This record gives sequence, C-alpha cells and structure tokens, in this order.
Amino acid sequence: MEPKTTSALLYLDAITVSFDGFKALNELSFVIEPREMRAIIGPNGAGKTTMMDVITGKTRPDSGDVFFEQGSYDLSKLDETEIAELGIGRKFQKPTVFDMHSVEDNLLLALKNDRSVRATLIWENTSSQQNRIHEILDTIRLKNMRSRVAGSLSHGQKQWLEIGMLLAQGPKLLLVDEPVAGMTDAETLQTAELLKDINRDRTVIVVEHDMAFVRELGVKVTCLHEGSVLAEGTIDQVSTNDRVVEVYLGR
Amino acid sequence: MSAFPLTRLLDNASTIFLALLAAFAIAIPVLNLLVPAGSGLHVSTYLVALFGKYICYAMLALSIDLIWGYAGILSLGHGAFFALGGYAMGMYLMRQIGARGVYANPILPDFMVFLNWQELPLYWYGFNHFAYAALMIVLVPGLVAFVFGWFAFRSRVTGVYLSIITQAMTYALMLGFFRNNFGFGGNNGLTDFKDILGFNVQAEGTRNALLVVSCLALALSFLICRTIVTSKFGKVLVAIRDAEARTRFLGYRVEAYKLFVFTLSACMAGVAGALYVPQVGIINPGEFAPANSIEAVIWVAVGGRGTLTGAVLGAFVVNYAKTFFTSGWLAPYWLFVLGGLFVAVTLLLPRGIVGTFEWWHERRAEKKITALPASAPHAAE
Amino acid sequence: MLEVNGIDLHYGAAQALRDISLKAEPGKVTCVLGRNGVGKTSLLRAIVGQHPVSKGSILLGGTEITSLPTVSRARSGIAFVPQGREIFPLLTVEENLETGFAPLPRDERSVPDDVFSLFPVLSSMLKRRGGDLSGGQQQQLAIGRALVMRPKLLLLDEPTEGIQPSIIKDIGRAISYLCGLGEMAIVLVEQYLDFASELGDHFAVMERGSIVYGCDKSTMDEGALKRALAI
Amino acid sequence: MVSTINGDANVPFYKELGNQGLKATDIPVVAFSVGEEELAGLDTKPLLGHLAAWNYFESIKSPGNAEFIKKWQAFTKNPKRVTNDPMEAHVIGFNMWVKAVEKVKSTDPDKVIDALPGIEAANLTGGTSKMLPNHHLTKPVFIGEIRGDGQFDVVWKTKGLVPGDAWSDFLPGSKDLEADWVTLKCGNYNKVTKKCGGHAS
Amino acid sequence: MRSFYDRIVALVLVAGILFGGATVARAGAYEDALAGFTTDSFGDTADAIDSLAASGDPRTGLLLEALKDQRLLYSVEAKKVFIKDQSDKLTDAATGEAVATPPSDIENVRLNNRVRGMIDAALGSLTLMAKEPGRRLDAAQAVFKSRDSSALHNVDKAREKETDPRVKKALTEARAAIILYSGDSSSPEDKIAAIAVIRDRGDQDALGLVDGLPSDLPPAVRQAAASASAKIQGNLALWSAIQNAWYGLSLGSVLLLAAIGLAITFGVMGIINMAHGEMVMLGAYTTFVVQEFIRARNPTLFDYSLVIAVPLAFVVSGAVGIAIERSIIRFLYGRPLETLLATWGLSLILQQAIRTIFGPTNKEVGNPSWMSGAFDLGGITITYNRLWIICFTLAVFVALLGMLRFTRLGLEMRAVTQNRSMAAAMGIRTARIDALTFGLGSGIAGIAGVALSQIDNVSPNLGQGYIIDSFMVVVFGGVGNLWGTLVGAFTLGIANKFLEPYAGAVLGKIAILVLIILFIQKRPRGMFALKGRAVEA
Repeated sequence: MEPKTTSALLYLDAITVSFDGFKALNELSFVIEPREMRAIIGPNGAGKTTMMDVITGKTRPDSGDVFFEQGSYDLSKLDETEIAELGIGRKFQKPTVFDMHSVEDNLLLALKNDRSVRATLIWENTSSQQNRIHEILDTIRLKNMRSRVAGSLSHGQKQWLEIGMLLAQGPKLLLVDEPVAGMTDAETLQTAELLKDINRDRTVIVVEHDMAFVRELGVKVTCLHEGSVLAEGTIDQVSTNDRVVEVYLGR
Repeated sequence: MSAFPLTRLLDNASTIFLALLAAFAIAIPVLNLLVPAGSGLHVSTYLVALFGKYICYAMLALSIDLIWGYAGILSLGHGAFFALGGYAMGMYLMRQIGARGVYANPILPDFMVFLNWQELPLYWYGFNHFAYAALMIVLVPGLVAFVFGWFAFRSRVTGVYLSIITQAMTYALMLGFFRNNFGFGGNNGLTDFKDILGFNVQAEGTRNALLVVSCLALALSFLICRTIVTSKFGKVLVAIRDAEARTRFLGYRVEAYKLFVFTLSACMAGVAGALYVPQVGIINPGEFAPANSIEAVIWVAVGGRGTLTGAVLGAFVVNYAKTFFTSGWLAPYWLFVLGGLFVAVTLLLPRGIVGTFEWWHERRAEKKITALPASAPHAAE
Repeated sequence: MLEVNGIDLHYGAAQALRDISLKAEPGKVTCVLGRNGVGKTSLLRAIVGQHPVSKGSILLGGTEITSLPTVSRARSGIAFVPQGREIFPLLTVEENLETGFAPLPRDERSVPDDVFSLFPVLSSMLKRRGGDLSGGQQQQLAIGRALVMRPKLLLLDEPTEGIQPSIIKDIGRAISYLCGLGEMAIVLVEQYLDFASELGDHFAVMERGSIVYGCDKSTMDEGALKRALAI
Repeated sequence: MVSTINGDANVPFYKELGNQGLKATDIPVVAFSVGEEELAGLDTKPLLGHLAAWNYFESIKSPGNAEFIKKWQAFTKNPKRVTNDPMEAHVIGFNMWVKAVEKVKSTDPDKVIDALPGIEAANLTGGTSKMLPNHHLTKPVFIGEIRGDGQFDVVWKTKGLVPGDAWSDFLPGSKDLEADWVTLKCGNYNKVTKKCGGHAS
Repeated sequence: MRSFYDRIVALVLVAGILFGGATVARAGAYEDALAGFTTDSFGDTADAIDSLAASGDPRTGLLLEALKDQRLLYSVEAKKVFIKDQSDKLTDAATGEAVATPPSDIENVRLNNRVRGMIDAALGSLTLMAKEPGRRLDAAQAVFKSRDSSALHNVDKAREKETDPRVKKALTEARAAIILYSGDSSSPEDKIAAIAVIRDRGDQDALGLVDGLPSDLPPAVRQAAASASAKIQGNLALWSAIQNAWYGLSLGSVLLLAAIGLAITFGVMGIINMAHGEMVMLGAYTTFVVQEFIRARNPTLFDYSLVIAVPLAFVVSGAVGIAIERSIIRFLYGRPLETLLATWGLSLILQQAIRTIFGPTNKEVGNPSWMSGAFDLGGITITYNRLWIICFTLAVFVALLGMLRFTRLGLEMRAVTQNRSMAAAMGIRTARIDALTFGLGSGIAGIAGVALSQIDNVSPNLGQGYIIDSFMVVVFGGVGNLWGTLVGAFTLGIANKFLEPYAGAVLGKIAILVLIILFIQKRPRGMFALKGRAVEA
C-alpha cells in the first residue's frame, strides 16, 4: 500500500460507489482530523450509510481512496475484521446485539482483547476485565440487567448496549449511526454528553437526523446530498447555506 | 472466577451424561462376557456390536451439533468425514489381513489382485502401521474439511448455500470412491477384515473392547465440545451464529473461527468413522451418500440442536427406532417413520427433546420469578 | 368510520397497549402522538391486524373486525403506510402501485389520477425499481400505493421519519387534500407535534401504552398537549 | 457392440439406442447385464434382436422354471412380475447352502464353505448345477434376443453345462492361474511357478 | 459376421431382382416354401425366405411383411401357415382363405437377427423399383452396404429411372462403393471418381470405405483415397464437436427442466424443497398411469398420451405441492434449514408411498411415435425425443416467464415473496399466493417428469437423481433469477459434454461439481446475482 502524506485520521478522496448504475456515492471527499467529532447530516439516500459501509470495509468503492491514521492504511484493501482491528468501531442504525447472549457477555465479546482463535480458547476471566465491564454497565445504565439475555431488552436499552459495546471495544474512531433514534429528550441529552465524553480521547463520526441533537453536540457538520458533500461548517453555517436549505429543508 | 475448569465444564446434565456413559461402558461388557448366555440379563454379541455402532453415530451427531447447534453451520456432507476416517481405518485393517486374503497376496489387498494391479499405490503406504493410520484418521478428514472450509468460509458462503455445496462435496466423493481406479475397492469398498492391533475383530473380547474404546472416545469428544462451548470461543461461535456481520465488525476473524470448529468437527467425525468400521466390518462408498449425512442431521434435530447431550440422545433414539423398524415386518414402513420424524420434529419439536425439556424447565423457573410482584411492565415495540 | 374500544395488546408477557379507545371519522385526521416506544406502532398493528389484541374490540364502519386477518381488513377498506415504507424493492414503481388493486373488483383496477397529481415524481419513475428510489420517493410511493386501494381508512405511521423537509411538506399537502375530499378517515401517528398540529382534527397522546391526553382541534390547549408529550 | 452396463442405467441406454435407430440388424448389442427386470421399464419393440448372454431366461420352458415363476408372481402379488438370472442364481445358491448345512450340520461359515464344493442343486433351466472346487458353478449358457414383449428368445445355447472358470485361459495376466479350494486351498495358484499368491508376489 | 450378413443380403437382393423382374413364376414354389416356416428352426425359416424371394410370387411381399411384424403363425399339426391381419383375422397363407377356427397348436414364427436381415433384404430387393421412395432408399442403402459387384447392372438401371434426388444420391453412392471394391474390372479413373463420391458422403461409413481399400491399388488411387480419408476425418472432427454441443444442449435442457420448478420454489420463494425430485417423479408416474389407461382402453390414442399427461401431471404435482405447502411449509417460513429437513422427510415418504403403490421396479413408459426415432442433420443424428424435450423446455420457460411478468397472479406472487406482511396489508391473499406459488413450482416439476419419463427410467428413485443437479443449476445460475437458471443449465450441460470425452462420464461429473463448488466461492450468489440497493432494501 502506498503511504499517503496527510495529517488526517481518516481521509476520503473521490469515493464513488454505484449499484446497477445508481451512484450511491459520487466523488465523495472529506477528511477527519484526530480527536475530531464530526456530525454527518443529509436527506435519506444521500449516501450516509454507504459511506459508513465503505469506511468499515463492508462495501468496496468503485474508485477513490480511503486512508486511515495519517495515510498509513488503505481501508479499501482491507476487510471488516482487519479494519475493526485497526480501531474503527461501528454502531448500526438498527441496533444489533447478540440476542442469545447476556448483556454482560455482549460486552465481554466487545472488550478490547486478543481476538485470535487461540486466545479465546484459553481465555480466562480476569478481575480487570470484570471491572471494565462493570464500569461500562454503569455508564450505559444496564447494571441490573447484566445477566438478562440481550434479546429481551427494549429498543432503547439495546441502543445503549450497543454504545456500551463500542466503548468496550475502545476504538480510535467511532462511527455512530443514528444513536438517539427512539430515545427520550433526556436520554438524547445524556447520549450527547456521553459522546462528548468519548470524544475526549477518541475520534467520532455521528450520523443523525435529529438537528437538536446535532446542535447539542456543537461540532463541525457535513451535509451530504446525492453521494457527495454539499456543505461543511458549523451547524449555523450549514443550516443557512442556500443549497442546503433548497434541497434539505425545502422552500 | 478462576475455579474455571471443572465447574464450568461439568454442569448437571453433563455429569449425569458422563456417569451414564461410564455405567454403559462397564455394564455392557460385563453382561456380555460374564453373564451366561442363557440368563435373561445376558447381552448378546450382536447387541454389543449394535451399541458400538450407536456410540459411533452419537459421536458423529456430536460433531454435527458442534458446528450446527453452536456455529450455525449446517453441513449436509458430514458423512463424508465419517467415511474418510472409516476408509483410513479400513486401509489399516486391509493391510493387517496380509497373506490371509482370498488371493493370499501379502502386500496387495484382494481387490487389487483381482483388478490385476502390480503394486501398492503410494497412498496405501504406511497404513500397515497403526500409528500412521491413526494419524490419517484424524488428518485426512481434517485436511479435507480445512481445504473445503478455507475456500467456503473465506468467500462467506453461508446458510443454505453452504449446506448445498457440502452436499455436492460428499456426492463428488461418493462418485469418486465408486471408481475402481481410485484404489479403494470401488463399489465393494473394503471388507473381510481379520485383525486389529493383533486381535481378531470378530472375537467377543475385541468387540467389547471396541465398544469401551468407542465410549471413551465419545466421552472425550463430549469433554472437548464442552470445553469449547463454555469458553469464550464458544461465545464467539454463538455470536457468529446469531449475528455474523456484527461479530466481524467487532474485529473477530469469523472465517478463522468457523474454519477451526469445522475442521475439529470433521476430525471428530473421522474418529467416529474409524471406530465404526471395525465394528460393522465394512466400509464402502455408500457411506458418502448425501442421504446418510442428512439422516445424521436429523439425529441432532431430534435430540435438540445446541445441546450436546441432545445430539447423543438423538443418535440413540433414532437409530434404535431404525433397528426396531427395519428388522421385522414393519420394514416397509421405516421410511414413512423416518420421513415422518423429519417433518414432525421440525414442525412440532423445533428444539428437540433435550432442548424442549430445558426450555420448559427455564420457563418454570422464570414463572416463579415473575410471580413475584416487583417486575415493572415495559412496552415492547 | 373506525372505532377502537378498550383494547389491550401483549407481546408475550409484556403489555404494549392498555385499554386504548380511539375514533376516526371520514374527512378528519386523528393524530396519535407520543415518543418512540410508547405503543403507537403497536396500536396501528392492532388496527391493521398484524398482531392480535388480548382485549377489546375494533369496528370499521360499524362492523366488528377484531378477529379478522390482515388481508380481510385490507379488503374491507383499511390502507396502511407503515413505518419504514416497506416498498416492494424488486417491483417497479408501477407494479408497486398495482399491488393496491388486490381488494378492487376487476373493472375498477386503475391508478387514480390523484396519486400522480399529488406526487408527480412517481409518474416520471414508473419503470424504476421501488428499491432504487430515495427514501422520500419511497414514502410518496407508499402513500400512493395505499390510495390505489380506495381506502375508507388510511393509517400513516410516522410518514415524516427520516424524510427531507421539502417532501414532508408535499406529504402534508397530500394529507390535507385527502382530508378535504371527505371520503376517508385518516389516522396519523407522529412523533413531532409541529407536523401533526397543522393537520390534525383530533389528538391523542400516548404514554406507556395508554392514552393519557385527548382533545379536538377546537378544544386544543397547546400547553397541555406539550406537557402531556414531555413528561 | 458389447455392453457392460449394469442395472438401471440400462434403461436410458436402450431408450436412446432405440431412438437413435440403431437396429439389431445393423449393429447388434450384446449385453452381459441386462435382463427381464430392466426391460420391464422399456418399450422393447425398437430393440428387437439385441442380444444378452445369461445362464437363465424367464422364457426358457422347464417345469422347474414354470413353478418358480408361478411362486414368484404369487409372492409379489404381481402377475406381471418378471424373473431373471440373478434370481435363479440365488435359488441355486440358497439350495446349495441348505444342502451344505445339512451335510455338516452347522451354519458356521467356514465349515459350510468347506462343504460346498461338490454339492449339486437343480437349476431352473432343466439341468443340475454343481459347485466346483474353484467355487464356481456349472451352468448352461444362453444367448437370447430381445423380443417385443420384454422377454428373450434363446437363439443359441451350449450343448450342456459349462464349468465356471475363475481365471481366463486367454488373458496374459491370468492364463497361468487356477483356483482350487479343495486340494490346493488357493484362489490364484500359478501353474508355471507352482506358487500360490499370484503374479504380484 | 458383418460381411456374412452382407453377402446374404446381396444374394437375396440379386435373386430378387433377377427373378422378381421375370414374369415366369415357378408354379408351386411359393406353397413349397411355406413348409419351411412350420419347423421352428431359424435355418429352415431362412431357406424358406430364400425360396420365397426366388419364387417371384406376388404374395411374397405380403407374407414377408407379416413375418417381419410377427403376424405369421404356423401349426405343426396342420402343416399350415397363417397370416394375421391388423384386425387379428387369420387367413391361410397358401390359399388366402379366411380361417374361422385356427388349430390349437398355433404359434408365432420366430425370428432372429439373421432372419430379420434377410427379410429386410428380400423386401428391399422386391422394392428397389417400388413406388414408395422410402423403400427404394432402403434398398439402395442395402446395396451400398453390401457393395456386391453383381448388383452393379441393376443399380445402374434403377439410377437411370430414378427421379427422387435422395434415392438417386444413395444409388450413386452405392454404385461408387461397388466400383471401389470391384477387383480390377474398373479403371483407376473410375475408382478416383468413385472416391470423390464417397468423400462427399463424409460419414463413418465413407471413412471405412476409403480406409479399407486394398493396398495393391495404383498409386494415384491410393493417393486420392488418402486425401479423401483426411478430408473425411476433418469433417468428422467438426461434426463431433457439433455433436457434443448438441448433446450438451440436450443435457442442458434436461437440467433446466428439472431445475425450473426449483427456480420458483427455491429461487423465488426461498424454500429449500428437497422433495422437488419427488414432484418430478410424480409427473413421470402420472405419465405411466395415463399410458396404462390408454393401453387398456383406447390404444389408438397412444400418440396423444403425453399431451394428456402434461396437464394432468401439472395438476397432480401441483396439488401435492399445494398440500405440502399448506400442511408443512407454511409453518416454516423464514427457517430455511428446518424446511430443508422437513421436505427431505417428505421426499422419503413420497418415495416409499410410490414404492408401496406401484412397486419398486421400473415402469414402462413408451415414446409416442412422434417422439421416437431420429433424423440426420449433416453429420449428426438428432433424436426426436431430445429435440422435443429441448423445444418443450424452452416453451415451459417462456410460459413461466410471461406468467410471472404479465399476469396479476405473477405480480402478486412477486409482491408476496418480497414482503409477505406488507402484501397482506395491501389486501393480497398471501396464504393463497404462497400455496399457489409453491404449487406452480411443483406443477412445473411434474411437467418435467412427463418429459423425463421419455428418456429415463421411471422408478421411485427417479427424483433422487435430479435433486443435487437441480440445486447446482439454480445456485450456479443465481438465485431469484430465471434467466440465470436458463444460462446455468445450458452452461453446465455443454461443459459436462465437452469434458466427458477427456475425463469420462464420472470424472467429468466430479469435475463439474468441484468447479461449481469453486465457482460459488468466487461468486456466492451465482452467475446472475441480483445486485444493488433493491436487493438489500
């Protein structure tokens, strides 16, 4: 892989993805600096989810570059596992947890650890692992649910559990897809706080529709439209951008 | 937390199962060898061989349960690994015949003499040594599974597609082993065995010893499976079964996990096949028939997939039923029964016998808890 | 047109609806409001027949439909625009619309002109596959598809969710047009008050599976409504 | 054309043969393993005159055969059910086994095997077959032509019973070999090297 | 053996021409010859045919036709021979009088290949100048095979009068064959000209003729023969490739036929129906029952048996399919692996049921006359049954495609398979559509069974032989795509037939299986997988 000289943690350049002639991403380019938090907004079908798929290796771009960690890794040549091991974690739009496992085991599986077959075979539970799981259970408020099977949690609880799994994974870059869907206002605020907290030592990309939540985060906003960047800036700059108003907010 | 090995390995059901197996392994030889033939308690040598066969089937069921019940890989070609192990054992037994064959050739098995072969093919070398054969019993199925799995899992062939190509695999092997020029006895397979490790395979003592060895192998396989499913590895397997993509995004190399467990399961099936062959006295390409593999899957389904004891129980129940039906005037109806079993279990008893029992047990326990007033209602949407 | 009388609904042991009663009249929009997870979708599923109720009754035009299966309810005049649109992805837009012919007698099988005048974008995409449409276009198609059935009762589950504001306006216009025709009763399930309050004639706010506040447009007290929604 | 096809695969083969218009008068097919049972699934009119070599045909007239056919059809409750050579072979084989068991008064396989050579049993074509020291039988050989009704017409037969030979007297690899389980106790005795065990040893 | 037959044929032919043409028929020769048929000896029968052919009696043709069709009977006691006509009436062969009460020991005159060959030859010789061109053609071909020089004169005479181009060509070739092998009576130029004629014929027989020439011929002739041989071989190689392609198409159509129903149940509905093969089997048994019924009641309808069987098989298999869907599969939607097991169980039950009812043996299913036989197309022989099966398969495919695309039922089927609960909410009777879709797939499998009964053995195991192949075709072609199934079936069929000459049938099959397994690794969704957002939405 060719090293790329960039200071960016994540560097996307002219990414194009098409399905049967339909361009989901069209020459999409943007960069995320280390320790940055970025909110991505845009109407449905703007390519937000496809963009996440490209970064996490689920979809290979037809053309364009995706580099991670100051250009040292070409993500378009790696698969999901390798990318996850590099330190990119993802929360899905629809919460996906392991339904048959307990809440605790879900976190245990996510916990940063050796992921090799050998390691999991000879694995033993340690108190430091237990402590970390306890901490996370506290943070995501599922402490008294720890031995329940995840399948029996409510929608909101699953959202939190998935965020908890992201925390346990301890990635450098978090991709968070619609984290507050189905949450109360208070929960939404707490989630914003939590993400800000995480952002202290990690880089975060949040995709969200909820403008109040985006405003609450108070970070740089990228608006996507038809697979490319339409506008970038603060929430105020973006929401007053003429083209954004035209296509996104309506006349 | 560090009281890991035994308590984690042996829950109640496992302990009961191992105790029963041990009792079985002791009781049958005693009742066969020490109780006189006239006594009502006497177990005939025919039954000893029959039970030995069941134990081998149970091991095959266990190996299928490990990948299907826990990792969600439904192999419709596991009989192939069973047969490969069987052939490896058969080759050893053939070489043990030596000059006692019909054509009295000390090197070449009868069928090769018959086909006018001049010398032993290279791949038959070494099978006169038991240790080598034992190695091959594990290695050959393992290697085939590894190569097959490496291709299949790497390209993420899953679900029914995987099932269909495993079926194609065993079918292709069957066609191959039917050919005389493959050097495995063609249509007739390998048979006419005389000795195993110097003991006459027909002798009562040997038969009992084989039964005990089979029980030991089953117990060992059971413990290996328990170790795996109770480890973190086992949790990862279940995670893969329920949400493969998610597991991958967590950074687990899903194909490596599947490959490991698939290969291990194939080795286990191979050992089962190897123990099966001296007890039934023949191995032929019919063992590769896709129908055999599918039948083995139903044992697991009947017993309860995802429960190791269920797999063993299923193998016993279905095969006992088969013996019962096919050895009398009911014989024409056996296929109706077997077919009905497939339909009934999937429709009415999807968790299988043990699974249903466990579920019912848990439900009762749960009810006791929910009977307490505390629990607040939560809307599920 | 629609009368829901004291229904309960359970998912296994969990109770999702408690003694819900609701009415919808032709030419009127009944809005069901509430945050996510309070049981709004469960209520619609009960009306459509996708999940059985454990108590109470549901009447359509005076006829009891409580125990009818989904298909029969659709055939007796209930059209449903579900959350997440649920367009048939591999059918073309035209074929998606034509699925709505099922309850109609053979000679009435045509797409009403209204559908194309309300959502002109559909007429230019008739041969495209439904799955290839954008979310907003799919939402319009889902509503159009429901209108093909000539329903007596139209159920809309969060039609604005994840949709760009310009299309939300189009959808709002469509709902008030349909309401103005005075032929069908409309039940609109919404999370956002702004959209609902513009269109609604009756309002019901749900919380934990029950209706905690109800009012008409005329008697509406916005403060009370907001309070009921906020908790 | 010599066909060594075995079993059900004969059916598609003969169907194709009939349709390709290869008449027996042009290229007769001689099969070693097609019998009445296989032909029962075929319209044999296009196959008139193709040949099969067997030790028995259902159409052979003998009291024993007539009785066997009657019993077999009664047993299968199917008046159209046909008989064939392998069935006859089993009849002879079973009767011989019974005689051998009566002779040694034991069902121990080894003893029965030793008693078998020399045992005689009636075959269904009117003769008496005998077990030879090489464990093969004496049997008549017939060549039959396929008839329109799925049966065979015997067009050639040996004068008497033919003793079965374990090894071909003509093939280079086996012409020196001989099987004799009575005096030599050997399945592949080499008459040239005077050794048991065959050419490979 | 071969040349022996040929000589006899030629002899009889010549005799026939010589004496048949003559007007003086020896009185009583015909009646004398009849005695030869009453001894139940092939030798006597052969002699009798010889004498009959020589007798020149006009009744000979009728008698030989009867003999050929096994309508000639004899009585040892009465020393008489009888001809049975089409309506089973007996006439005395000698007197031509009708016989009301035949003797009790009446038996068929038996035939063997030698006798049959003689009949053909004798009939042929009688008909070299016959009215029907087909019979003249047979006669000319008999001469070509015998290449007996004494027939040359008659062939020449016949050739002059001949107007039918095909017969004329056959006579020209027969003449060339005679000249080529006529010792030294013809000049090298004649022989070279003859070689040219044979070369243009270009088939295996021609190759045999030019390659089998004696080595003592003049160099110019030998050279011409060598170059003709090379040309014919080149020609044959080309035709053998075409032949392989044809076999491939034929196998492909069988695969497609077996898989097309599965493309509906598995490809469209996602149901793993392991009893699919048994639906095919039911169709084949329906054909058998229809034919049995026709044979018993009205044999003249036999040619229509398949036309009757096709809709019946569709109904039978379709009805069984609907019953299976309603009673089992509908409880298992969304659980493909369980469906697989349950339908496997069903396949065992269906097989055993058929075995119980019809017995384990093969059942005879005949080819109607329009599906029997073959015709030559250039250097290959095309059998009617294979040709019809290809046409039939394509017709079924097109009908199915049209049905799914243009009918209301087709639209509802597609809607239900894509989103069952939404379809229900649209008022589509999903349960009915599920059952009908499954019934359609099963019914098509039944139709396939009708066609397959024409080439395969009809036994309870019939379906088992197709199930793995069918799944391979559907998976290889791409699930959910009928066109993929079409291309997949023909690709596999042709690949199989081109591998066979190198690898043999079994190894070829193994190779195909391994190749498919490897292919699925590369493209897990098959050749024509549906792509795009539409699939994932």
